[in-house]
Amino acid sequence: MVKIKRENLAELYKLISAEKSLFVPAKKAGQTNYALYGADTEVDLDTLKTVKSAKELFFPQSETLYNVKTVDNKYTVTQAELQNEEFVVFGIRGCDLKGIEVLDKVFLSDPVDSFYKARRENGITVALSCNEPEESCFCTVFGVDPADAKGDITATLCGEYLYMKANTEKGEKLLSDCASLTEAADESEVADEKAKIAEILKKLPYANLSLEGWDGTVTEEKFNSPVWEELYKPCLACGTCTFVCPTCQCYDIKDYKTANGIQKYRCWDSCMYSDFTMMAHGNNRTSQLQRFRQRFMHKLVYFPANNDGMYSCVGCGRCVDKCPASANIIKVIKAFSKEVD
Amino acid sequence: MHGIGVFVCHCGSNIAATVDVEKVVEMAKLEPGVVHAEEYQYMCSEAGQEKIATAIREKNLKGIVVCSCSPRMHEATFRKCAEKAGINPYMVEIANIREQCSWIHKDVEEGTEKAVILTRAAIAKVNLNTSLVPGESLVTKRALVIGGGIAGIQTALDIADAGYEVDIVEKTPSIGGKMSQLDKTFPTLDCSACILTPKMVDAAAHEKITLYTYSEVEKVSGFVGDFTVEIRKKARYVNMDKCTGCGVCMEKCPSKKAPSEFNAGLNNRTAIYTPFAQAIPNVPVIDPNQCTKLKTGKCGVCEKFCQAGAIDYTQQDEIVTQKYGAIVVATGFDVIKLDNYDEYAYSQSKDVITSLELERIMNAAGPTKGHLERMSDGKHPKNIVFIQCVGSRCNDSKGKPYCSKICCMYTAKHAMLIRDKYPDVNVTVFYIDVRTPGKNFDEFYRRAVEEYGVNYVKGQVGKVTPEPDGSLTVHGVDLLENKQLKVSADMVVLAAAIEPNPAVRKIATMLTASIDTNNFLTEAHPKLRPVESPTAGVFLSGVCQGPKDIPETVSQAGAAAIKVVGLLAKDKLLTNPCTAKPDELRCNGCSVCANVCPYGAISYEDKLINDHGVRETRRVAAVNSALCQGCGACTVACPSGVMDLQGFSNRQIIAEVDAICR
Amino acid sequence: MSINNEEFRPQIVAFCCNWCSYAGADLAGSSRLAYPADVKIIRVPCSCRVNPMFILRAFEKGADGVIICGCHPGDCHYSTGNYYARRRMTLLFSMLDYVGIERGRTRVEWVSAAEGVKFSQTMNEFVETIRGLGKNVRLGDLRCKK
Amino acid sequence: MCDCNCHQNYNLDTLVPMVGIVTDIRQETPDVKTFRVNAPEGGKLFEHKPGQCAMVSVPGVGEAMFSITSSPTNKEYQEFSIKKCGVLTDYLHDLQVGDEIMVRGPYGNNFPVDTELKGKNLLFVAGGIGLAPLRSVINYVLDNRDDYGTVDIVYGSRSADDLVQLKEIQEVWMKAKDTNVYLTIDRPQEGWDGHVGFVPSYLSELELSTDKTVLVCGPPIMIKFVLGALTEMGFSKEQAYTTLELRMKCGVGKCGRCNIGSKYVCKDGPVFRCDEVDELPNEY
Amino acid sequence: MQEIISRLEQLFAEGKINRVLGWKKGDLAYNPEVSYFESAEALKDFVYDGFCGANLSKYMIQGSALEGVTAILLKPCDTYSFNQLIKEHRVDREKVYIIGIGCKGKLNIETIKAMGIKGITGIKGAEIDCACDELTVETLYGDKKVAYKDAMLERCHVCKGKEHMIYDELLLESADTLDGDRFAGVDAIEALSPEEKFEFFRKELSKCIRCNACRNVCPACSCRKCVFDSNKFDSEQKANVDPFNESMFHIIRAFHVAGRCTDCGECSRVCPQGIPLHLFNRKFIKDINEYYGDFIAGENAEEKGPLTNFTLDDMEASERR
Repeated sequence: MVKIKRENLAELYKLISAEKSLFVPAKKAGQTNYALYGADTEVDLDTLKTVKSAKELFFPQSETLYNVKTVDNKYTVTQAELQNEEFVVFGIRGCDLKGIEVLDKVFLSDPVDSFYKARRENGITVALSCNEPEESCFCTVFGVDPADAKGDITATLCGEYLYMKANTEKGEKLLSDCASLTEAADESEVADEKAKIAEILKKLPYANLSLEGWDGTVTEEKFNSPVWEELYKPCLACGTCTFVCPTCQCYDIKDYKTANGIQKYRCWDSCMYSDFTMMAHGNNRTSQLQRFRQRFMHKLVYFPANNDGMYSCVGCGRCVDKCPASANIIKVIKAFSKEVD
Repeated sequence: MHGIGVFVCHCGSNIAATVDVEKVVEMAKLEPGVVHAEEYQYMCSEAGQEKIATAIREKNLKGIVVCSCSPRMHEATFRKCAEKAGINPYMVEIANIREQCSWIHKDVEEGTEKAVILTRAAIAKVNLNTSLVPGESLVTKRALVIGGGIAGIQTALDIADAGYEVDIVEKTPSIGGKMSQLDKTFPTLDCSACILTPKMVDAAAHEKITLYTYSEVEKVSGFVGDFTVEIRKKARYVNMDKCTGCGVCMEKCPSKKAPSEFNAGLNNRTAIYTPFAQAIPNVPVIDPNQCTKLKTGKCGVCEKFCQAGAIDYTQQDEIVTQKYGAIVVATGFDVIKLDNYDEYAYSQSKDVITSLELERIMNAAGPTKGHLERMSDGKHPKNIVFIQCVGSRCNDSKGKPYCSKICCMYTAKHAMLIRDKYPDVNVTVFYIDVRTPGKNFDEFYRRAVEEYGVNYVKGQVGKVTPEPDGSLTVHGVDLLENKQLKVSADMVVLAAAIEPNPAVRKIATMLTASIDTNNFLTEAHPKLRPVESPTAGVFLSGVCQGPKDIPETVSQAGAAAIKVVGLLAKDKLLTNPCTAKPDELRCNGCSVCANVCPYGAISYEDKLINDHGVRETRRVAAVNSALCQGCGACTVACPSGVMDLQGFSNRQIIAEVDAICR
Repeated sequence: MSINNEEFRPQIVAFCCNWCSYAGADLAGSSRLAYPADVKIIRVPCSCRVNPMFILRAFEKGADGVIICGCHPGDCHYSTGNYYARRRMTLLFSMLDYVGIERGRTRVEWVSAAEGVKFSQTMNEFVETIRGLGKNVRLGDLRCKK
Repeated sequence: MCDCNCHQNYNLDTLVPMVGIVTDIRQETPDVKTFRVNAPEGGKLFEHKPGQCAMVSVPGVGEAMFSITSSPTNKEYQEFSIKKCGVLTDYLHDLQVGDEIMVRGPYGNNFPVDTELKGKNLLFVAGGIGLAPLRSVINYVLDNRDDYGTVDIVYGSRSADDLVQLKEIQEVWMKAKDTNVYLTIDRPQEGWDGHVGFVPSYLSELELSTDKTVLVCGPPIMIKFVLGALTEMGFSKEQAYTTLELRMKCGVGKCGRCNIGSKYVCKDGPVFRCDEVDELPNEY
Repeated sequence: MQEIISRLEQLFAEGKINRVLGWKKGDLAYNPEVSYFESAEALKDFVYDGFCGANLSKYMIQGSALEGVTAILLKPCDTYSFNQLIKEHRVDREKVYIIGIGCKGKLNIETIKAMGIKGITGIKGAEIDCACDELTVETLYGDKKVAYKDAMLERCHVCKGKEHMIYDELLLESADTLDGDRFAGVDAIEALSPEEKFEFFRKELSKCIRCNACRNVCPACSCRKCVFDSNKFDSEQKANVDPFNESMFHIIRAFHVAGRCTDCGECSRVCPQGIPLHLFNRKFIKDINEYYGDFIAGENAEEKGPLTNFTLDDMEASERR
């Protein structure tokens, strides 16, 4: 374990960004999102949750898949280049890290998504502990320890220092590259901070949220429940929850007409959108109730069914913060536990 | 769409001189969907059209692009050609590579590049064309002629003689127009009234003609074959059925201060009046601005004297609504206001007059009973100066840029008549050019100069100054002698420019007929469709379209009439299929489209909609395609793009934009 | 810079109403009144057919200037179309100014069927303005040039 | 995990298509055409199994999933029977021989021709364009005739003009060993002397023995009634296979569109045993 | 609040209404959700406090399809939207019973959080019956005091007034909250150079994630299918792939609601990235007022909107400021 003075972090960013692309939580026009580090980046480690999760660094909101040139009615297809250089994601929180685990299940399962895989292989994550968890956080429910997030490097802010510990070879390598700026430290130096965080976690309003009754085997019971009828009503059918969610991975593949042909790109899509499943001859989810249900059933039932019980929710609480209609996964889980009572 | 044919026209050298047509063909072939491209000398020729038809049949083309002149020129030609060859006529697009390319660019490379892009845009559009089928609409077998001058009368007579009902709307109390004010006509010098009045009588007597005098068109709606027009019959205050036309009322009327319109304001008329003795109908009107009874409630002299009891002070304007299949505009002209021509002292001296005023002075029914007199003192003038092109052929904003066309000839006529009747009078004419293209025109002018000794001076007049002795000094130049001239005159006659009757603006707006910068109505094609307005069902007759003399007016009137007759002879018309069409599946029923529709073509209905398996009754827009004229206002008002315009669809225009900006 | 500007060939889209301005453009053509080939005309039935989407699309795809031509107010073939167009374009263009698009890149001009001269003059002027402004970099989609 | 072989002969991502050449077009019915597709260098674009699908696209027009109608035993080309019903299919119908399209796949699972179906008596039930996926299996079975028991094919459509692959049915299938073909059309039609009536009722009339494994494909409403008829006849749900069709985009079970319950139709389907279908939430 | 509940219970009892469209208590101090209350009993979860900012008007599009009469609670500013929806035939006036409720300014949790307040476990002072002008925010990290005014939504600082434009009955008093200039933000941008304007909007719009919350919450954006979801203009787009998409979406969205937007401020309220979207709508409102005379969308349900209207002597585009 090494440490670096907080005031020297700028030096660290410079050092890393000189070699690799460095993504940091950056404040722009009042909001914090991940951004490529540059000279005028306002790094923001205080904001707990970036608006968009770190998902976008591995599965960008839009990315080109391939280009087709059309000349004289003949096509030439060129696949977009895969990520082939290492990059660093600095300040990723435990929940987002868990989100990436969820995405791995999707994109790294057969057939492997090479675009995602290339990013995963080249991405180095520096995970940052959450010193001040917020009321909407419930990551502990999904087994995340926000005080000790296992990225390639685990970082903890404590007092005047940022402590870093490598968990992987990639992490080791990065730390050794930065050795000129760091000094040795002992694990015990962060113990108090971790204990403090653990105490706060216990006090969070959602700390005791129970997932009892949710697993891959309850499709029929949950699917047919009348509870949805009530729950979906406020939903505006926007995609906020989906787009801020670290695990939502639905996408659309679209054409863009360029001067010489077509650029095929994929972009995030939302199962909350009314045209998500629309096709020429019908739509298998015609009501918002169905679409709302699909999102939560997928996260809490279908996904665990296919992935050894792993939920497709990490308890980051972004939907709690951001849903314009205040409908969120907590309300869904609670509504069902109420029904059980 | 797959299966597009491209046909590039050389238009002789009109296109081929600045556009490398072979290159255009070659580039077109590379475009997606294009399976055939060729070029030819004249695509619009029989042989060119045959090439198109052959390719359509042999290559099984679904749509074609013709790269040629403006679609305003030959779109219809190529549509017909396509239809004959078996594809829908609306699967044709024109790339305008002549008017908008070869004719304005000199550089071949530049011209070719642009032609290629324009072709590409047309291909992109035709890609999204769909077959359209015109609807049918019935034709109301009745025509409206707006304006009761010689143009209107002749048009009405010709239409009526062909057996169709015609209404003439004339805003003054009598038909007859400007021609009725004229004394003699050139170049034959026959009496204007003698040849006009029989036509006026014929019109009044014709069983197929209805006259609405002292009336104005208030509102026009509908479209070719089915116009609905509201006509305001202004209150005459004289019952037309009762009036015998005896004229006692006019003799007795104590209010005699209104300037006589007929006599060009040279003398006065009574408040109750007919414009002139031969007026048709011979029923007077009461001028409400002059009548003491109507203004103050006192007087009532005319009512007292009217034996027939025809006077009715309570009469109100009346709105008549009538349906027409065709409308002819024959609103004629006015002499321009001379406010801008102070240098000629028109407003300062009563002896500076316009030619139309001279016309009244020379006329036996005029203010001077036909005697040539100065309006200031009634003296017989010895020296008369005519000044030509007052306000015509003017480059500045004072006057009109065009030639008024009739002035040279009527001035020659006036000069000749004066010299003939009063050989003691010296006549001098200042002119820029003397324009005499017309049958017997030049001979006429030469007689004026050679036989009648009219003094023609080529040159302009800078100023006319009234002298204390009542005479006028004309300061001019003689360009041939290259010297300044000062001519003393007793009377100066200005050949003032003519302009379209100011009322035409309002009428054109109502008819949605277009107007040029000088307020002359625009013809559908300056050469090939000179009597039709671009608005279907609206025709042009007389000076409202451009300056012309009486014989030209009469022949144009006949031409307009035959166009009307040709239209009215049809029982049904095909309507423009490029109309708005809503996508019911996505319509919100918000009414925003109906709010902007100028034709009231959009209505709403509650309809059972099957939206991808969900059935519900929704309020959706419906377009009456017979009423829709295809302007597209609704398509932009509709935020969700549900309303689209067939033939100019959103995606078609977007495709054109894409192709151009590629 | 000036050399660059001379080489710069702007892309200009002109939407012309069928009844007045398109005819005006034809008249400019038949009168051989030249204007730069950078101007490409799209025929629409009426200026009120021009959807803001079309204008933004043109900019998206790389147009440097967009001009809308219609009948003079009062002369619309459909009587009221250009009045609606006038309001729409005034507001849209005002919004484009507001988000920082150079004001000169958009224009509305009323050109009658008889105004071939005006058409050609307008286009010459407009192209000149756009050449002065240079390439449109603020409102284009970078993907288009690929 | 998916046992498909997407792009095994191809080193790009599974989402990136290959260019295919249309080498033959047959007009089957007024609105169905069968397209033969080859790789530009000749031969097949990829190997597939009966029942699998592929994404066919035209750049800038659209992309959609179609079942591969030719049998894997055909070593020269692949075929797609495509009904005209939208922008993409309209465009495809305008294509001419020699034109290019783009194809990616194959995707999804397949009828278990080498496992469960082996040695069984087979009953194929198809309606309209629904014959397309079954044709692949039928020809596979006929080409490996000895591996399977009897073959019965019940095929119906709206009218005689809407029967696809009629030539092959008459010239190959009807003449094949131990194979019975039953054709029917919905309404009587001049010149048609065969059976008239809907497929489910015809099926009931045929009184076939229940020792068969059934493969059903057609419009959802037909499938529903066929399954009803089969149950009445004494078949169990486990004996029947069908294919589901939903909006698919990626084809690899990731984009989320065709997700029903814990299944992704594009990856875990399109072939399902009918009892599996029953277990899915009612959203297909 | 009890006053509202009692009245609603009464309406249920009288059989005048079949359900209530209102707000239900959230599970945190600040997240009440929109809810239909189908019976008087269900009203036990009803809440109306400073965080009930949501404009319920748009929910009545769906509500109009339900059986019977729905009582809807509308704040003064919401009634403009409702009128506009009536004008556009999107809601059925017959099926709704409008209770105009008073408002003393609505709170924005994002504003509170932006003050650096984290871990909020409770908020006191947001109740509608509370006359206090200060909020007590209880957090995991200690209590914080915030002036009520400082926590208000932007739109409340430029409040349109206490009058309801349409209602069947009124309940509760409203407070004056207007203390800002509605067009100050627009003026400030207009004063910038084109480069600065561009920079400003680039920065703000680059945050947009195209979640469509602004569109879906907007009572004027009631299209069945938005142009950005349809192929009508070949403009279907789901993500801001290019900076152009961001501008395009927001310009067109604002244009489509120009003359119809009541400036209810919901777009800015719901934006997860805090983009001041009202600046687009207000620009159009300001221009419309300036160029075509003052117009307030939703003031009544009859007047023609400025973009479906004209005068013969409207100014030319070239005369714009």
